[in-house]
Amino acid sequence: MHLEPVMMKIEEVILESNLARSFIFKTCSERSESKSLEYQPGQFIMLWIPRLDEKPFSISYHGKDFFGVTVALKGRFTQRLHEMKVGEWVGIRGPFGTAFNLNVGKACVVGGGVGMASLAVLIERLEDSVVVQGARTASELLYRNRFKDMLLCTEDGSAGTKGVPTDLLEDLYRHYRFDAIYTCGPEAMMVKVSEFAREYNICMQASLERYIKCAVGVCGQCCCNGLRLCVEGPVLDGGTLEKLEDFGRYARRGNGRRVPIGTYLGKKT
Amino acid sequence: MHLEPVMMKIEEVILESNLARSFIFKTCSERSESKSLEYQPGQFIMLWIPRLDEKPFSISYHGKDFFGVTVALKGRFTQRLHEMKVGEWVGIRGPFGTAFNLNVGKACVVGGGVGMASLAVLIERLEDSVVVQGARTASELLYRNRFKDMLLCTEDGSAGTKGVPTDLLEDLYRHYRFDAIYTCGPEAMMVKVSEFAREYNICMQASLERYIKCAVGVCGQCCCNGLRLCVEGPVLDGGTLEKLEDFGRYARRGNGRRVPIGTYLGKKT
Amino acid sequence: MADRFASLTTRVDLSTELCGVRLQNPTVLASGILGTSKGLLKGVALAGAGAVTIKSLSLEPLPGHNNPIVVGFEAGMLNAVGYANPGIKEGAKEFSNLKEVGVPVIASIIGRGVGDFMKVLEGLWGLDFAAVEVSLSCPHTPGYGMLAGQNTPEATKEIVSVVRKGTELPLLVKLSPNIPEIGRVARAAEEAGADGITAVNTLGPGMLINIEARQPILDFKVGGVSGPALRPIALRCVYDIYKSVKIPILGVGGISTGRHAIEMLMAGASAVGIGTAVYSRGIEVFGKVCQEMEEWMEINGCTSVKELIGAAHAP
Amino acid sequence: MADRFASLTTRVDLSTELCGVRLQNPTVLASGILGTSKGLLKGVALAGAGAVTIKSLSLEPLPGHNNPIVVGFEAGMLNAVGYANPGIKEGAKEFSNLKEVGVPVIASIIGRGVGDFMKVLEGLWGLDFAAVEVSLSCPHTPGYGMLAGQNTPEATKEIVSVVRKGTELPLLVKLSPNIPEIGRVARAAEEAGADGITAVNTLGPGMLINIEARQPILDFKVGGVSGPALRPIALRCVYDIYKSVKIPILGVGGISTGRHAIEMLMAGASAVGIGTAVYSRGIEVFGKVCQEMEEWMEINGCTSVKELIGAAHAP
Ligand SMILES: Cc1cc2nc3c(=O)[nH]c(=O)nc-3n(C[C@H](O)[C@H](O)[C@H](O)COP(=O)(O)OP(=O)(O)OC[C@H]3O[C@@H](n4cnc5c(N)ncnc54)[C@H](O)[C@@H]3O)c2cc1C
Ligand SMILES: Cc1cc2nc3c(=O)[nH]c(=O)nc-3n(C[C@H](O)[C@H](O)[C@H](O)COP(=O)(O)OP(=O)(O)OC[C@H]3O[C@@H](n4cnc5c(N)ncnc54)[C@H](O)[C@@H]3O)c2cc1C
Ligand SMILES: Cc1cc2nc3c(=O)[nH]c(=O)nc-3n(C[C@H](O)[C@H](O)[C@H](O)COP(=O)(O)O)c2cc1C
Ligand SMILES: Cc1cc2nc3c(=O)[nH]c(=O)nc-3n(C[C@H](O)[C@H](O)[C@H](O)COP(=O)(O)O)c2cc1C
Ligand code: FES
Ligand code: FES
Repeated sequence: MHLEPVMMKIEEVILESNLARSFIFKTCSERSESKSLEYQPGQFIMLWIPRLDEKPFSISYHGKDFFGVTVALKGRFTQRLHEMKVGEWVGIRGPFGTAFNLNVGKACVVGGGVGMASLAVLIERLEDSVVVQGARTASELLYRNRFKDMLLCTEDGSAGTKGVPTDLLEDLYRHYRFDAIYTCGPEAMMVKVSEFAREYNICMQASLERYIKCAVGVCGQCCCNGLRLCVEGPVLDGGTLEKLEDFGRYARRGNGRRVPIGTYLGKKT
Repeated sequence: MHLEPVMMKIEEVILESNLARSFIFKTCSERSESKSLEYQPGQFIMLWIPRLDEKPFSISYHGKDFFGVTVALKGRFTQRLHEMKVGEWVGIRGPFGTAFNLNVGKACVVGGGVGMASLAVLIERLEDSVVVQGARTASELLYRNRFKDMLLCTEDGSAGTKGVPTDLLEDLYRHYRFDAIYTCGPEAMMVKVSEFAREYNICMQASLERYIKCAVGVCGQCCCNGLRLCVEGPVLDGGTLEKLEDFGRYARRGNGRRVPIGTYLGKKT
Repeated sequence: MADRFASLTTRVDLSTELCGVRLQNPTVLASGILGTSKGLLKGVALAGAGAVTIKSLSLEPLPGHNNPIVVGFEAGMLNAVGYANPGIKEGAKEFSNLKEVGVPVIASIIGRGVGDFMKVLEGLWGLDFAAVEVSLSCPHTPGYGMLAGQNTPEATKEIVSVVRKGTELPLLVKLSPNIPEIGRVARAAEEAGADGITAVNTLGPGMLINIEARQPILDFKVGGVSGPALRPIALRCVYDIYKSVKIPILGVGGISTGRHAIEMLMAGASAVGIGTAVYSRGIEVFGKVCQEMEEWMEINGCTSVKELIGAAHAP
Repeated sequence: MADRFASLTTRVDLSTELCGVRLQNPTVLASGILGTSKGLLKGVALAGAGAVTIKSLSLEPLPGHNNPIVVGFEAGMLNAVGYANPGIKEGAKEFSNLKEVGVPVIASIIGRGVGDFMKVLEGLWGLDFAAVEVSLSCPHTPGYGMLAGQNTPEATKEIVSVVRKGTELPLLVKLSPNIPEIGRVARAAEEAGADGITAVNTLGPGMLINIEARQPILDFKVGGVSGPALRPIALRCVYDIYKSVKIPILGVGGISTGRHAIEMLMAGASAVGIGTAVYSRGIEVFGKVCQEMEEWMEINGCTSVKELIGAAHAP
């Protein structure tokens, strides 16, 4: 029953955008306990800052001897993380949760905001895909150098198409005839993606966000109706989402209170 | 850390002598937890009668799907065991302790009294051996049908040679020129055997008896100077015995008191 | 699952009764594990539990402690969830129409004092709970349980005798394993009108330190011990309580196999709670434990769970 | 062994001090494990222990409980040895010329009351013990420890203040983990003149039942829990005691690796006792734990054990 954080050293900090930084860790460092990380795209880890808190983040970089997370500035925890420098230590446990199913032909990946973080390694592993990223404004776009072919849209039109990624879906489908859609981003966007997928009968998978505590399926905090987001999620397929009452509607705060999803975001308890 | 008794059914009771009975257990029975017993000749098990006590006994029968112990009547525990019938249950844990080293050429096996029990399976496994058993009187001899070639001696001359087995050692050696001696029986007899072996420079191994409690090397009860009889013993080689001050001299009662070996036998605490 | 239902047609009867509540089998989801939503309770019922307990509800919402709230070690788990819950008002919304769950649902409630308890009980009125469990034993939430001294015989008697008047449902009182004379606490609860005892809550508290961080791992520093480490302590508690009271016992602590469940029944429990094993064996643990119990009972010629209850006390 | 001595030449200093007694390394054989003969103590010293404790001695011989006196489970061990020992007179014979052991030897003593303790102390006069450990905390021997109420703050104070006068050796008081406010008990011992605290004795007691036999496995039915299950409880106790007293702590409970030992030091211990791990890792556990500590300290740039003591309390 091993479920302890392992302290790891920040090896590199990447300024990804106005809001987001990536933190890179080495998995073969002498001192680290976890000699390598068994990870599949879509899974997340818990990142611990001793005497502050421990929060979930998707793995956004992954190689034989390193991995990384991309963190958007939100509140107390992400603020402190953003202040951390190369050589400082944080605790890692995981990875946890379900992964994206990679056995598809042509794929379309739709990311919004920092949701791109959970899609990044997936994109690297997919053989044939078209990627579209949406953000509020150009300075918040992620990984522009990492994925050169990525289509972009911004709400203010400062880069790429003006609008949201879902506006492009029909055109893209006519053009690429993809077999599957992967998505992560604001839940309203993911609802639209799933409606589109249902209409066109395309398989789809989405990575959801809910308030995570234990990450191992015991505390019940992350539940979405009868599912635990940390075990049965965060990646769910279209069929499951269709039956999931809470999807796009409700989320639970840290005390377990179920609130409309609009009022969930940005509130702590 | 599994160290619990497993309840097993007595499948057969063999009346071995006036004083001793054997109890046979099946190791592949559906109900038993221990599907087979990993055992080497010389090792012992702990036999538990719930709400009475738990005591050490050598394994005296061993096959692919069964094993057995031979128990001499001594006191409260062995009395109750002797009253038990086929179909009744006892608890078994083990086997524990060291085993006889079987890599020898010609062997001589010297057993006294119920010490024969710990030598019986050894005898079956040795390729080339001469066996001599001593007892007080004919009716106390063990395994006469099991080992047809066995040499016998009794103190009262009621069977075999009159005397003790060690009287025969010189003759036997001249005749068989064995490379090793194995012995188990009264400690005074084993002391003589070890002296003989030293004189003739023959390797020798003896199985000792000390008061056993935990059988797993933690309680310190069974210690013989710096050795734990339940872990470093019960089988010890001649070289070790030579340096063992207590051998033939002292034993510890159930409360740990070190007493001359003569006063140890037959006293409980 | 298929297996499990198939075997229900055999001659082994797994059903049992806990303070008048009939259970199809003796496995019960322990409080605080997964019991946050009706949906999760349904899932656990489908996985084979005989009954389920909700995560403890307090009068007002509680945020709980910061993360990490759980940490594992080689012999079990520590938790310091700190009773995070949305409070009784929200809880009552969540747990409406409990018939849908398919098995009896036990309400777990906590309070800083009898006033709290009575108001929480009021909040449960009209809901379909089969019983109420009053938890007096959490070792890691200031103001509640052990940290409010609710686990002594005196406090137990005082609280239970009032709370008793607040509900007509069967009343279980959940005790802490940290009090050596647990039989006395159980007797105090019985005398005050409890219909059953839930034994036990988590042990300790305990602590684990990350030596690289040079810090306790749990943000609250200490947490209650559950899982394998707790098992022999829970068994001894149930054994002692069985000798001390006549009311039935829900035995909880470290159970993860059919053998463990039978052991707990033999110590004196009428049903067994399962918590941490949801982590080690998955939600399927309920069905698996039932199947393992059935197998053992068949081999050992046992036809009913009732034969097992208290069997280790035979003279 | 060769490895161990080789590494002593590196820059890591494992030595520590426990109430004025210098130890080459912080590992100490816990009382009741193997401490029955001088020969065994020598063996443990050779295996790398920094100090050793004898099995507790009482005034009169004690037969102990019937077998089984130990039983293992998935998370540790229960024991109900029942303080089997030959009494102080025989003990004094056994433990003469202790210099031969090669490392400091701690006498562990028990008594039904202060009278017993004083006479046992008298029996130790003239022997080469480095310190005396007074055990007030056994959970399974009628007349002694917990079963005689010796583990409360009041009883501890009373016993220790008398016993203090009976010896000039450094005096350690061994406490039970079963009292949640262990810090108070430690303070009572300190105020009464103790030079150090040994924390902790076994937990519980607990029980295990063999379901085929339908009986508790230990003949005494219940026994103290040691090994992995005890580890987080022991750590919390040491952490609490470190905050409550100024005298040094010998931390005991579930330690079986170098990481565990370091964790215990960080919680506040000046040295660590090892008992049950002698079963799981063999007598070699002392040398192995030292080697693992050294390796960790080298990698983490730690040159001395003293830097680790209490490190988890940093503000
Ligand atoms: C599976 C999963 C993967 C995630 N991956 C990423 C990622 O790759 N990059 C990234 O920047 N963010 C990710 N997040 C969100 C991230 O966990 C939160 O942004 C972070 O916890 C905010 O903490 P804070 O103290 O800075 O903000 P707070 O002020 O505490 O909270 C701001 C908002 O963050 C969310 N949040 C806070 N605590 C948690 C929690 N324990 N669990 C889930 N959400 C929480 C809530 O929506 C809250 O309203 C992920 C969340 C989940 C569930
Ligand atoms: C390794 C080993 C193997 C043994 N193998 C056999 C065997 O195959 N057959 C056999 O008949 N006997 C064997 N014995 C001896 C057997 O354990 C005792 O005869 C038995 O425990 C007596 O119990 P009791 O209650 O009947 O007698 P008691 O009246 O209790 O004691 C009689 C004598 O038996 C010995 N004894 C009692 N308890 C123990 C104990 N816990 N451990 C060791 N000795 C004890 C003492 O010498 C004591 O004086 C073995 C002993 C050991 C140590
Ligand atoms: C994560 C977690 C949360 C818990 N929350 C509660 C709770 O809210 N109320 C309660 O009475 N017990 C709570 N408990 C205690 C369990 O109900 C149970 O008594 C204990 O864990 C022992 O059982 P186990 O070993 O099967 O887990 C919690 C236990 C865990 C592990
Ligand atoms: C078999 C056994 C015998 C023990 N006997 C004693 C004893 O005589 N006196 C004592 O103070 N503690 C005794 N203890 C307690 C240990 O000294 C120690 O405090 C406890 O086992 C916790 O440490 P561990 O987990 O490393 O075993 C005994 C423990 C065991 C397992
Ligand atoms: S976060 Fe605890 S169950 Fe998912
Ligand atoms: S019998 Fe306990 S150490 Fe050998």
